[in-house]
Amino acid sequence: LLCRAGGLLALPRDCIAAEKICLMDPACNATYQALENCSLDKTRFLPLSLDARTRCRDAKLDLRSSPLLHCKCHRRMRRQKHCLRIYWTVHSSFTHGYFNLETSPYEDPANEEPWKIDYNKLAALVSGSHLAGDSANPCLKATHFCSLNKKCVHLRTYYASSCTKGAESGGTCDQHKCHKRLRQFFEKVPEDFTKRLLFCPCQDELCGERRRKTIVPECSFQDSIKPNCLLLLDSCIKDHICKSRLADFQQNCQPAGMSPDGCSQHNHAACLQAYMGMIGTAMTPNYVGNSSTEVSLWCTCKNSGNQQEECDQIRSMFISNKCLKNTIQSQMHLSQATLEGQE
Amino acid sequence: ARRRDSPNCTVRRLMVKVRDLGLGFDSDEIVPFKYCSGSCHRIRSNYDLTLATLLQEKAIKPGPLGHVASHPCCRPTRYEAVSFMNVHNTWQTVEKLSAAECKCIG
Amino acid sequence: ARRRDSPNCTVRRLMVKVRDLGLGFDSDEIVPFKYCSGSCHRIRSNYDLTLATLLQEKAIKPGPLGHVASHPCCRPTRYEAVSFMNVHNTWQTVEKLSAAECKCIG
Repeated sequence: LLCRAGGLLALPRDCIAAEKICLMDPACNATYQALENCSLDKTRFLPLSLDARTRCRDAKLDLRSSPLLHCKCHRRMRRQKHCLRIYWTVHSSFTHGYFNLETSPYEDPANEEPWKIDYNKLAALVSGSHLAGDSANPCLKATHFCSLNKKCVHLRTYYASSCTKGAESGGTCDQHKCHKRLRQFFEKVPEDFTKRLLFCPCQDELCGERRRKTIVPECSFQDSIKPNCLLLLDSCIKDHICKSRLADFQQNCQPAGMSPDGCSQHNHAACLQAYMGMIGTAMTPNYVGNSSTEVSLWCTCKNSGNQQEECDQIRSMFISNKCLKNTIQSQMHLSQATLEGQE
Repeated sequence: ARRRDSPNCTVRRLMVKVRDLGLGFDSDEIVPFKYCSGSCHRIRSNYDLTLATLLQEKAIKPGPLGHVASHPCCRPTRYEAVSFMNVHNTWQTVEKLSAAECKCIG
Repeated sequence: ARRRDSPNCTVRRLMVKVRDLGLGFDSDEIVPFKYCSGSCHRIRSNYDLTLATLLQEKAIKPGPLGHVASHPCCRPTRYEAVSFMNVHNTWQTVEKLSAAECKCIG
């Protein structure tokens, strides 16, 4: 069931195309429908009967020759949510552990970003302009770069205005809209800008506070009471986008004790992208304060009862993840080097 | 091609310090300010032509701040907001700050 | 009461010889010409205030014919036609000659 492209048999890379092909074939169609029921029961947390489990296992085995098995999604694709739903329909039968989501649904990050910004040209524009002045605040300087890119300016205003709306008059903000626009910002704006805005190397607390406030914590995750981290994970797993970003983060920021860069994938760029992908989901991470580069989820493991270990595991994914720490540090050193190169 | 001397009404872009907007915001950020500029002389009615003649003949005096317009004016038909953090690291959004689209109006 | 120095946008009336309209009609008749004049400074947005500041600071140059408007402009929102007989006693009507109503637009 492979699609013919220019005479060569090519696997449809994204799951929407793969689903189309599968639905055209009666056998594959039937298998896929069976799997859809399996994943539906799972999301409703219904205990699968022995018979149902057998049916799901057989459906999984039948998929080995289908393009659905290896299909992936792109971070910046249209209908990303639909693509992810297909992916998890197929892969939800494979995930054993409640927490370990195994492989990321997203295409390899390396060939994801189509545009490359000549950042040095922009840097010259900013340092040459009398406007920027000699600001020592790297996070402020990053906004100066952002202001030169139409998409960065527009989408930064887009998320900031909706994340702060309602909050100024003491009311509550629309967190769902805020999350959506934060995700849009980190998906659509070239990474050269988003990375510099989020991972600017601060030497003082004023800069650190600006960095901490970049994703509007009061609306994007903070609440009056810190939830238990298990609750955060629960709501994340139920949402295809959050679940996918978490799988991506687990895969690309997986720590590895023996590895020199601390990461099992040895790909800091992929880890950085996966971390930014978490922003605007139920598990939005952020700097813990304005004087350290430590990042964490906004949750606690108090009162976790017999799930204390799982809870600690969730929390430590961010707060004590050597791979993530090294990744953030290396990005900050890179930014620092670029800033010094311009002075 | 547009005549060099009076380009038509269009959006223009200027990088401005927030502090220089004159709206009282205290921020070191820079924002793009987009404004409308250019001529609307191409689409003048009988009214405009008559008014231009009478102004030229000084039969009508334009008043202190040029409050008599003998042609449609180049104005925004759509605006954009701009958000930034001020010196206290508080987010602020200025609604209807920048022109997103310009047309000859009136 | 309206401030004397910058009266608001309103309709004004002037009696004009048809020949002085500058539209090429040859008639000895006189017609009322109504036009819009007055200030629109009262209803300025963040855009207008910013633009006025930048113009004042010469960060933006208004261009030859003042094509940059930092406030809505006082323009007709409804027009009236005017009819008259020319020197050959032929009736003529000029559409959209006079302002029937004025507002601050844009």
